[in-house]
This record gives sequence, structure tokens and C-alpha cells, in this order.
Amino acid sequence: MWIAELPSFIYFYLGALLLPLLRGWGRNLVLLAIPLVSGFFLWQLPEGEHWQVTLLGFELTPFYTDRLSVLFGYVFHIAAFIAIVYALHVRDLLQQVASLMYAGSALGAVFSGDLISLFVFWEMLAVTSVFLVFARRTERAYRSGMRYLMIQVMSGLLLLVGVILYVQASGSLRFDFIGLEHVGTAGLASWLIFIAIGIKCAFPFLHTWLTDAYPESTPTGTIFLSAFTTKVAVYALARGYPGTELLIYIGAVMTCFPIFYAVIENDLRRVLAYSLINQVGFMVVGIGIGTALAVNGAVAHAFNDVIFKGLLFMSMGAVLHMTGKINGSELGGLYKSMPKTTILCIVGAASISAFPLFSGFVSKSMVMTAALNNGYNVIWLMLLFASAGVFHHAGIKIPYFAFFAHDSGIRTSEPPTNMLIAMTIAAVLCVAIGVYPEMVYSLLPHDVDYTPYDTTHVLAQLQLLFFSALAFVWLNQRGLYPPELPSVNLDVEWFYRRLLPRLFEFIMGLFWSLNEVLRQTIKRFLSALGNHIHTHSGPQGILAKTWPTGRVVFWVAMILAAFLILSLY
Amino acid sequence: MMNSDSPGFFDKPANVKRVLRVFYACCALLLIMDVVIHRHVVHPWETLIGFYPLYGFLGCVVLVLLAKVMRKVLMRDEDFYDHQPRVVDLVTDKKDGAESEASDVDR
Amino acid sequence: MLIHLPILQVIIPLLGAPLCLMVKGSRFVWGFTLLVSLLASMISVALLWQVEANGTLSYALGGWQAPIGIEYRIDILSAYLLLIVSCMSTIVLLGGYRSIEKEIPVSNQSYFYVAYLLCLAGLLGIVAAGDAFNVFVFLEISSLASYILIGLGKDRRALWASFQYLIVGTIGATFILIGVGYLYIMTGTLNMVDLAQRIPSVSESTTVLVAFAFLIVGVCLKLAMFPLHVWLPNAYAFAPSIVTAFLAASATKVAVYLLFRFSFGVFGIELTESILPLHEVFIGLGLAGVFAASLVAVFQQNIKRLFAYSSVAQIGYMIVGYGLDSVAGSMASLLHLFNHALMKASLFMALAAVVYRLGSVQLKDLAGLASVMPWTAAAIVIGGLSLVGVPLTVGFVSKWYLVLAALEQDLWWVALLLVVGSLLAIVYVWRIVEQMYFAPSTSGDQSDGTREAPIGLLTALWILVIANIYFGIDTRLPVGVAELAAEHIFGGRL
Amino acid sequence: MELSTLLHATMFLPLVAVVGILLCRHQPNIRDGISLLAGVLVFACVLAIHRQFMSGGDVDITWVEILPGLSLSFSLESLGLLFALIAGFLWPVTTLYAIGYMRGHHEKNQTRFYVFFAIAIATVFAIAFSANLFTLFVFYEVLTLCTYPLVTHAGTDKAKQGGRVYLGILLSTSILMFLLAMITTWAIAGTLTFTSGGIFPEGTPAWLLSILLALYVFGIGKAAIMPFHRWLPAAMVAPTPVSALLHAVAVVKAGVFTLLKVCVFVFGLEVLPSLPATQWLIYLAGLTIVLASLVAMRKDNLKARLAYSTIGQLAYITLGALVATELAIVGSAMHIAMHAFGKITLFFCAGAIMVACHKTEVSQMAGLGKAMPVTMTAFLVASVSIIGLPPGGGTWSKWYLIWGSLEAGQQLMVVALLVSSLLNIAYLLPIPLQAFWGSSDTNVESSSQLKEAPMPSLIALVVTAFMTLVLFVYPNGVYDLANRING
Repeated sequence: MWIAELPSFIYFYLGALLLPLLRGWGRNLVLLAIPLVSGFFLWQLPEGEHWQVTLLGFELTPFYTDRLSVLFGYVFHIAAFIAIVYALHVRDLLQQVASLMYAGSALGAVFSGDLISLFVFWEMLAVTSVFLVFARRTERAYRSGMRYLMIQVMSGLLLLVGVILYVQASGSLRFDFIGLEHVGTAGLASWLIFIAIGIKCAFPFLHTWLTDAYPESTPTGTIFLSAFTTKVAVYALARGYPGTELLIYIGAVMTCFPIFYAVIENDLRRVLAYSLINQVGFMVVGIGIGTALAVNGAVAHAFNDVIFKGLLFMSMGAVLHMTGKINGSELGGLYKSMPKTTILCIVGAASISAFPLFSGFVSKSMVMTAALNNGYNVIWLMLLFASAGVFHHAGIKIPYFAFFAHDSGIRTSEPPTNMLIAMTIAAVLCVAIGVYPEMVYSLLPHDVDYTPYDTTHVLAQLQLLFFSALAFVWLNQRGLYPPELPSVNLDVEWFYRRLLPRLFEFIMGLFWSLNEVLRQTIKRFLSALGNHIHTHSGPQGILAKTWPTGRVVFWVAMILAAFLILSLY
Repeated sequence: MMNSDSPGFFDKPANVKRVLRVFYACCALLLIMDVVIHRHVVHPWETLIGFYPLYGFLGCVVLVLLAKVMRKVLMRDEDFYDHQPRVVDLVTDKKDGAESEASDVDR
Repeated sequence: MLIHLPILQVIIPLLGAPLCLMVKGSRFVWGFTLLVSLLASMISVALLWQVEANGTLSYALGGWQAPIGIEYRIDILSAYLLLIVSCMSTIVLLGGYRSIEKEIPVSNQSYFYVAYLLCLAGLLGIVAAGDAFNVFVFLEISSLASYILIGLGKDRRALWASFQYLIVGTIGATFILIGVGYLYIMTGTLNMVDLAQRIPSVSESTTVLVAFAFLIVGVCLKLAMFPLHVWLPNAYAFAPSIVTAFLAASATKVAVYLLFRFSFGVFGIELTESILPLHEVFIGLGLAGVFAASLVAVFQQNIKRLFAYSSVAQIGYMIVGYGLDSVAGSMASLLHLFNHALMKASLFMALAAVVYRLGSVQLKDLAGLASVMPWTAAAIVIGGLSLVGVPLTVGFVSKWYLVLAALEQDLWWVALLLVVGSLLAIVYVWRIVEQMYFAPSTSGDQSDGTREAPIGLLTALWILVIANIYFGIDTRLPVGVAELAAEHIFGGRL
Repeated sequence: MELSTLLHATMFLPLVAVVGILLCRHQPNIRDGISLLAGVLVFACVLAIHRQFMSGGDVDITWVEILPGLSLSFSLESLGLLFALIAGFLWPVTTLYAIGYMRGHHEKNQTRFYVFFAIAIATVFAIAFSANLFTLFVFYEVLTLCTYPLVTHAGTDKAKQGGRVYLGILLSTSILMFLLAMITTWAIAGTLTFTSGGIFPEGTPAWLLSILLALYVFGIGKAAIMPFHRWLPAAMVAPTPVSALLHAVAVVKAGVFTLLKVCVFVFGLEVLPSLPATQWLIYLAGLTIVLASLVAMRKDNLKARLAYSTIGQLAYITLGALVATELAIVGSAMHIAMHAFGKITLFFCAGAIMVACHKTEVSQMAGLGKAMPVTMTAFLVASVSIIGLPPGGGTWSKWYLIWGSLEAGQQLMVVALLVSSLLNIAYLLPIPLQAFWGSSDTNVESSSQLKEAPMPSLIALVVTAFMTLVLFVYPNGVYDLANRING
């Protein structure tokens, strides 16, 4: 059956096209059916190249499946389904279309067998996702979206140049291991692609689009955003750059620096955005180590992160949806009116903190064990610190300031049922994977024997978490904990939100005044020239005036004389 | 369902105290288990008694204290970025429309 | 009969002139003159055909052979000029009836036709004559007739313009006479072929050089080379419209012919080239003419004057071609002779139509002309485009060859300046086009009083306009003949 | 049908339509119907030509030989065919648009408008099928002249001034430089016939060719390379359908088309990169790309902004032509098509906004999305294509241009292209986005006043916007033609 062999993105794109024609339940049905149908067919499909197409003289394979890509395919389907359920109450066609297209683009990207398809879906990711930010329909969201788009497109352009150079140098379109070891053109190419992925992956200094735009998106839009873009980048790294040592250090930095920001950040969704970077850091480290265990850990962590980070964003989205507020300084005490949300949020928090029996535990410990096994001691310590830190800000801070802390006086109710269902699905998955990790294990790209649930790991992890919690309690009791304050914390974005515009303004000012001076000069010169010509050639000018006959005769004589002199001498 | 007007569980300091007490007990238990349970380790530091608890505790304290210092340097008003025009507006001279195009004619 | 064609060419209009006085009724005089002119042009066609087929024709007047007798000598260059002059005269006359009727007082109309035919006869005679003195005689005939023609204009300034032309023209003619006289002294012959043979032997003498100087300056005065052009704008501007059209298409062309004839034909290329830095001087003066006259034209308010200055500019192009001193340059110059006759005749004919209806040639009065006189306006546009040198018009062809000729000698700056000159043409032509098509008509009375020009005028006008386009597309005739003529004149002796 | 008949049909059918339009000037419906019908017929002819061409059809037509070896001739070649296909498709669409626009805007002199429009299109086909540079030059000039009445259609002083700039720059550059270069080419090569690999004899000094190249690049003013770009913004006084078809497609594309032809078939891809002037001209093109974008950002008048955007995009094509690798040429040729569809849509939208809401300034357009969702969506789609993002056709041409530049080692130009993409986002996207999500604080008109443009216009802009998407999914048709240029 040919329908079963269609690339996954086709279902999503077609569904998106179908949506405007439908209303109410019909639309909801289509929305829900698409990830289910597409996921089912993906599950049925054997690995390999499924679709080849000739475009512009290139042989493209836009639908290529192997263990790695299929795993991402699965989790994207799951994420899409959960997010769709979560957003089912939304009656905004724009968001619905954009989110389907966005999910489809993410699937397209992970199933791209060649670099050109990858580029196309890479850009599609940017173009479609930005509407989830715009859909917030505020001036802040609009501006943030524009910045987001610019940076994403920049990533795409770098990828474009990188891909062209790479294809030129290697002669192959295939998206496979690239690595940074090339020299010459291919070296430049591999670096460009690396940076392009790095932007989407939120490498340090390239990360601010994420913390800038995600919190500005709609409550439901952020769920989609958190699931796809960075994970596509992780996938691309896992395919193109496994074992690149640089990634280990980059990843380690990514795990550590965001938690500082997370501690002092007020907007709870922005806290989650920082913790997203932190989690991606673990994956990047795993890919950088590049051993079977590490890559498995990274990929599994990506799988889990999609679900538990989704869950956390969903819980915060629910708070935002119900209260219209998301700043830690304005929230508190919501456990009374939103007990279910509170519990679900705590499940997510436990998962991200890698509590035993929750999904994050296994995958995170795989990465850390791999780091230790390969002798990256300092890295291991950093990851350990980050693990403690992530519990600190995502595991404790989020639930604490939203649902507990001092009572903000806000009285609301549980979010709509579909939101609760979506969160429940995610929570169940978190626990299920935590309890029964083989569910994911069997799908991992490498066959590795690893037993996470031994006493060593469990005990060490529990000790770490409990004592970092103790630190939180202690600091809080002593009043040392930084209070939630409405504020903006400077980040790298300062460079392009403050410095660059100012610089641009300055340079452009110079440019325009120069331009003006130049134009005035030319204009003045032209009019002077015109006047000059006019004085000679105008009706009163010497050339146009009628001469008296005598003068004419005089000049005739002069010319004859000149002629004679010239010809005689 | 909890009645939203009645004081919640955590509104009573006694409850909070009770929870905290349980928590402290857990911590202590975990610390003791470090001695009791034998662990296979990879890194020599892991054998140190109380390594994980200490690392977790100190790590977080340092984290928070450092973050507080960061705040002094990095914190700005909430609307820090809001009071500046967009890049496009910066350079848009609204009076300079198509009219000026035809204004200087080269003859 | 065929053997007598060279003399018939001249004698028919010459004899026709006094006959005009006997014909009564302006319509009949016109018809008679037109008939004479038509005969002349048919003869010129036959002559060209003969010359192309059999080579140069020589006709001894009264059977007396040269050098004793008077020789009429028609080579390809002469035949070419005869064709231009007689055909232009015929077409201008064809359309001229109503315009003449309106612009010239009834009492003077017979004299007009007499003068017209005399002028035509003179011009044809200059070209056909084979000896230098006859050239002078015919030059005087045509000049005197043209003074009268110009003076017939209604505007009283026409008299004054005519007078100035008379003074300047007479000086020019005198110079030519002096030149011819010196040559006769040195060589003892007036026949141009003989002159050409004998001059090399005496070319070292000062007298020959002086003769050359007088001749060239005299001719340049007649052809209105910058800066000797001052007589032309007024003469053209104030003469009756038809006269302007006729003179613009023929008189200056004949003068250019004389320049070529004397310098290359009589004195010979070697001498001409040895005397002077002619090359540079003429190119320089030609370009100066192009720019000075075009710039003046840009600011003119009187369109007739505007086109008169444009004529000076176009003559500049011919002078540049002459100055290039090569087959290609001469060919371009001769080609432009033909083409410029076509475009200027059509433009001045169109102005005749404008004068007929509007009574004015001031630029401001042309506002909205296109809506009341669409055909005339369109003719001006096409003539103007031709003047600019837009492809598919004759102007383009001559400019093409001129630039090619300049490039052939690696004279880049000349090529560039020639092209820039066309730009100036765009400017002054565009001012008119804009006024005619895009300005709202200023006065209300135009809409009810003015309509399209009379059919006769339009017919002649559009024959010229179509010729402008036809010879811009099918260039075989002018290009072929001009090429032959240039090669002939550079081939050495006549 | 015979190929030569078809070729003639494309050039003469519009002229036949002119007669019909003039005859029916008092029955607007029939008159507009004739325009539309002629457009459809012409497009059918071009399609038929395309089919025969793909199956190996070839044709050589000579009208007249003006000078020995210099003739008005036409032949079939893939780049020209591509250009003809674009013009042929967009003419009926634009006519449809114009019907809605001109009536909605209550323009005067509509007959004159349609007449000159048809003449301009006939000229475009003549340009597209020109077999030699001379023929091309002739119709290049004709196009300038016959679009002048369209530019000054409004008849106001402003229109006239705009028209004067338009004519002044286009005529003077073409006569001063293009013509001179052409005559010189003739003097050197003895022919002007377009020949694969160029026509200059070996051993022609490089400095001479460099001068010639510069003369061509600047002389072909329609390509709007800076500093000879001012005519394009000046021409924006024209009614929007004119700006759309002529100043986004026909006229400006005639310019870059000519430039491409000159680069490929007069200089040849082997000669071009070896000339010292090429590198400087490439830098100039790059500078134009960036500067035009910067100026566009500054323009609040929508049409002026689009005009500057066009200048930048034309420089893309010029850049590709000058870089002169096979890939860059493919990119340039494809960009002619891709940009045409994108930019015409943008102009359609600008016109629709003007007709329906009487807004011309970008700053007034915030919040219009509610009133004009279709228009603004089309604007968005077309913007995406112009920027060169999927799912817009512009992606592919940009791909090839960048590839060609990389292949030729023009890294700096790649940077220019990338920067331009970002700048394009900055000045194009805010318009539809603000329309949908901006706060409309300035216009508090009642929403009943604001509506979509007339239906014909709306259909037209939806069609062209859709085409930009189609060209993304199916660029092969354009690519095949573009690829054939290199033989």
C-alpha cells in the first residue's frame, strides 16, 4: 500500500492543508488522527530508503529510516500527539496549522537521507515554528519571534553554505558521518555545518534565541517548540558528529552555565528554557564521547527529555493559561486550586532531576557513566554538579515557586480536561520509562548491556539529590536564597538586542548623512553645470544670441587668417 | 477537591515543620547507607564517604551564592529591552517616501 | 535623349523659372513648379541608374570638349547628391501648396516659385558642373535665389536674416571665387579633372595653399560649419516653413558635397592631408559644433530655431566624418547627408503643418498638440527619434557607421563624444514630445479651432517620415551608394 | 503549428489585441476580455513553443537585414524561452489583476493603459526571442519608450517627473554605453549573433573587453545596478499593475536577461572570469545587493520599499551572470523566474491594499490582516520566496547562486547574499506580520470600510503566490531550461 510508504512529513503537511477546511470536532479529529496514523505506518515500516526523488538534477532521499532516525521519529510522534491533545481546546487555526507543519518538518529533518532535504526541512523548522511565537499576538512576542526567525534562518544559511561546500568537496549528498577532521574546503564545510547545528542546538553564546523566544510563545506553542528544534539538532549531531571531542566540552558548559541563570530567572517558562539547554548539554556530551553507551545515553536522554520537558512546560502552560501569570514573583500557593497539575508537575520535575524510577534517571546515568568510563573526570564532575543544579532549579524551584512558596492569593481551577489528559499521558510515560526502561532501550541505535538499577547508582543519585534539596531548604531557612524579582538578566542576547542595534543605528546614521552629503554635492555640481551651460547656451548666451553682421564678418576674416597661417607655416 | 478558601496544608507552619523533619530523616538515612552499602566505583573520589551528599550540598550552595553575585552584575529592569525601537524603525525615515524619489530630476 | 540627361537636369528647372511668371493662378504655378521638380527628380533617378551601370558620365556643353568647353560631369557622388536635392525639392513642394498659400502674400507667390526653381537649378548645377567656375556661377544663382526665398517670410526679421545671410554668403562665394581664380592662375584650367591632374605638380607653391584656404573657408561658410554657422539659425527660423524645409534638406548638403569635392577630388588626398592637421581640426570643430549647437538647442523656445541649431549639430557629425579622412568616415558622412536630409525635411515639414494650424512655433504653444494634430505630432516624434539615432530609423544607420569609422582609427573619445551628442538630441527632442503629448493644452480655443493639417501637407510629410523608417530598415540604397561614392572619391581621380 | 508561426504569434497577437482594444474602447467589458483572451492565447503559444523546443525544435527567423550581417532576427534558445514563459504566464494574470485594480481605483484612460501594456508585452517577447544583440537592443529601446506612457499614466506632475527620470536614465545609459559597447563589439567581432561561448576572437586585449563589460553592465540600465538604479523607484508612480508586471518582471527582467545573454553568449563563460574588470563589477553587484536592502529598510512607502528590494534582487542575477560559472548562470536564470513570481505577488498585494484600504505606507498597515487575510497571506508567502526560504521557489535559485559563487571562489559574495537574506527578512516580513499581529493604533477606521480587493485582483495574487509554492516543489521545469543554457 503506497500510503503506508509515504514519508511522515507528508501526513502532517497534508493534514495542515486540510485543517482550514474543517471546523470543530472534524478538525480535532484530524489533528489527533495524524500523529497516530503516521506513527502507526512508521512503526510498520522496515528500515531503509523509502522514497527517492530527482530534484534539480540531484538524487534526493527525503525518507530514509534507520534505528537512530526511527527512534527520533517515534518520540516526535509521541510529542506531537501529546502536544496536540494539550492544545485541543485552542481554536486558533494559525497555531494548529503551524504546529502540524512544524512537527512535520521535524520529522522530515530526521528522516532526511541527504543534505539538501535536511537543509530544506531545517529552514522549514524555522519558518513554521516562528508562528507559534507570533501566535501569542503581543508586541513582545512579535519582536522575540523576529529575532528567533533571524537566528534560525542564519543557522539555515550557514547550513546551506556548508552543505554546498561539503557536497562540492566530497561529491556525496548523503547525510552521514561528517566530523571535524577534514581539511581544506571540506574542513570549512564541516565547521559551517557544525555551527549551523550548534545554533539550533543552543550551544553556549548561540543559545539566546531559545531563552528569548520560548517563553514568549503561547502556552501550547511552547510545548511544540520545546520538543522539536533542539532535538532535531541533537539528532543531526548524533548522525554527523558523534565522537567529536569538542562536543564534550561544549556540552559540559551547556549543562552548567544555564543553571546559574535559571536560579535567578523570574519567568518560570524561561527557567525551563534554561534547563532545556542544560538537558541538551547532557546529550551533547554523550554524542561527543561517542561510544556506544554514550550515544545511546544521549539519544535516550533526548527521547526522555522530549517527554518530561514537555510535561514541565505543559504544567507551566496550564498555570499561564489559567492565571495569565508566569513570573515566580507573582505566583505561589497554587497547589490548593490546581492539585492535579501540581502532582503532574512534580512527576516532570522528578523525571528531569533523574530520580530513580523516573525516566531521566537511566539515560542521564548512561551519559555520566560513559564520561567516567572514558576518563573525562572533570567533565564528570561538571555533569554531577549540573545534575544537582538541575534538581535545584527545575526539580524544586519550578514546583516550589509556582505551587507552594507564599500564597499569592490567586484562586483558580484545574486546567481544561484535554490539558490534564495530555499531562497525564506524559507523566505516565515518564514513570513507565523510568520503571521499565527496556521500552526505550530496545529501540536505541546501539546494542549495549547496561544495568542502571543497581544500588550504587540509585544510592548515589538519591544522595546527590537529597542533599542538594537540603541545600535549598537550608538556604531558604537562612534567607540566603535569592528572592524572585521581576527583572531581566543580561545574557549574550545583549549583544544583538542592545549593542548591535545601537551600532547599526550609529553606522547607518553615518551612512545616510554621507549619502546625503554626496547627493547634495552632486546635485549642486549638476545645477552649477546646468547654470554654466545655460549662461553660454541659453537664449541669452553667447552661443545662441544673434550676432551683428559685422562681428560675423570679423570672425570669418579671423578664421581665414588662422587657416592661412596654419597652412602656410 | 480542596476548598480553595480554606487554608492549605502548607499554610500551617506545623505541617511544614513535620514535612521537613521527615526530609531531614531521609537525608540522614542516606548518609548512613553510604557506610552500610558497598558500592562498586569507577572514580576514586566516589569511595570517599559522603562524597555525593557533600558534593550535592556544596554544589548547590555555591551555585546559589554565585548566582546572587551574578545578579548584581546582570540584573536589569524588567523592561530593559522594551524601550528601544525595532531595528527597522531605527532606520525608517517615515517622511522619506516615494515623493523624494522623483524630487531630484536629472535632466 | 539619354545622352543629354546631365544638362537637362540643370536646364529644365532653369528654364522653368521664367516660365512660372507666365502661368496664372497660384494653383497652376504650383502645379507647374512641381512638374518641373518632378521631371528633375526623374532625371536624377535615371542618372543615378546610368552612373551605377556605366560609370562616370561626361557631357560637353554644346559639343565643345573640355577644357575649352564647359563640361558637365556626373559621377556617383554627384548623382547621389542630385537625387537627394531633386527628390527633396519635389516632396517638399508636393506638400507645400497650402503652406505657401498661407505664408506668402498672393502677390509674391509667383516670385516665390521662380526663386524656388532658380535655387533648385543652382543647387543641381553646382553638383552637375564639371568645372570650378561653373560651380561658382551656380552657387551664386542658388544663393541669390535663397536670399529671396528667405526674405519672403512674413516676419519682418526674415528680411534682416536674409540680409545677414546675403553678406555672409557673398563673402563665402567670394572666397570660393578667389580660390578658383588662384587655381586658374597656377594651372590654367578650370576643369576639375584637369585641375586634379595639374595641382600635384604645383602643390609646393604658396598660391595653391592660399587657394585651398580660401576655398575651404568659403565652403565651410556655406555649409554652416561651427563656428561659421551664425547666419543659419535666423535664416531657417524666419524663412517661410517650406523654404526652411527645402534649404535644410538641400543647400547645406550641396555645400558638404563641395567640401568633399574640392578637398578630396580637386586638391587630392595627399595634398589635403599634407597641408594641415586637418584631421584633428575638423574632428575638433565638428564635435564642438555638435555640442555647442545641441546645447543651444536644448534651451531654445522656438522650435524652428531649435531644429536649425540641431542642423548645425548634425552638420558637425558630417564634418567629423570628413575629418576622419578615411573611406569609412567619408561614407558615414555621405550617408548622413542623405539621412539628415530625410529627417530634417520631415521635421521642418511637420513644423510647416504646425505653423499652418497654430501660426506659432513657440514650444509653449505646442502643449497638447498630439490630441488635435495626432499625425503631425507622430511625425515629429519619429523625425525626432531619427535625429536621436534610434534603431530602425535612418539616424541610427549613419551614427552606426560614424562610430564604427571612429573606432576603426581607435579614436575612442570621438566615438564616445558622438554618442554623448545623441543624448543631447534626446533632451531637446524629448522636451517637444513631452510638451505635445503630456502637457495639457493651454488655451481653450485650440480645441475648437485647430485640427489636423491639410491632407497634401500630411501626405508629403508622411512620405518623408516613412522614408525615415524605410531607409532605416532597408538600407541598401543609401548605404550602397554612399559606399560607392566614398570609395570612388578615395579611389583617387575623378 | 510551425514554430516560426508560433514565435510570430507571440509577438503579433498582443498587437492584434491592441487593435481590438482600440476598437472596443467604449465597451470596457469586451475590451478587457480581449486583453485577457489575447493573454491566454499567447501563453498557449509559448507553451506550444516550449513543447516543441523540448523535443528538439529549432527555428531561425530573419525579418530584415539592415546592414550587411546586421539583421532583425529571432531564434529559440532556452534562456529566452524561460523568459518568454514567465512573461507569457504573467501577462494574463496581470491583466486579470489590472481589471480589478483599474476599475476599483477608477483610473482614467484605461484603454490607453491596455494598449501600451499589450505593446510592451509584444516587445518583451521580441526581446526574449532575439537572435542577436542588435535585435535585442532595438526592442530594449522600444520597451523603454512604450512603457513611458504607462509610467506617467496618472498624468500628474509627480508622474511626469518620475517618467522623466525613468526615461532619462534608461535612454541615456543605453545609448551612451550599451550602444557604444555594441558598436565596438561589432567592430571587434564582426558579428552580434548570440553564440555559445562568446563571439570575441581570441587575442582581443583584456583591457578592451574589460571596458566593454563595464559598458554593458552599466549600459543595460534596466538591470538597475547601482548607481544607475534611480529610475526604478522613480517608475513607482505608475499604476500598480504596471509596477507589478513591468517593474518587477518584464522591464527589469529584460535588463538582467540582456545582461545574462551578453555574459553567456557574447563574452562567454571562459572569457568572463579572466577579465580584470569582472571582479570589480562583481563587488559592485554585491554592494548593490546589500545597499539596496538597507535602503529598502528605510522606505516607509511600500512600493518604494519593494522597488529597492527589486534592485537588490536584480543584483543577485547580475552577480550570477558575472560570476559566470555554469551553476551561477543556472542560478541567475532560475532567479529570473523565482523572483518574478514572488515580486509580482508583492506588488499585487501592494496594489490590493491601495485599492481596498487606500494605504500606501508600511507604517499604516499594522492590523490590516483582519480585513485582508488573503492578501496578507499571499504577501507573506511571496516574502518567504523572495527571502529564499522554503517553501518558496526562491530557495533554489539562491542555492544555485551561492553554489556558483562558492565554486568561483567568491566567498565575499556569498556573505553578501547571506546578509541580504537576513535583511530581506527585516524589511519584508514585518509588513504581513504586523498586519496580522501588530497593534493598529493609527487607523481607527471602522472595519466595514476595510475589505479585500476586487475579486479579479484577488484571484490574480492568489495564483501568483501559489506559483511560488509550486516552484518550490516542482522547480524542475525551470531548472531544465536554465540548465540548457550551458549547452
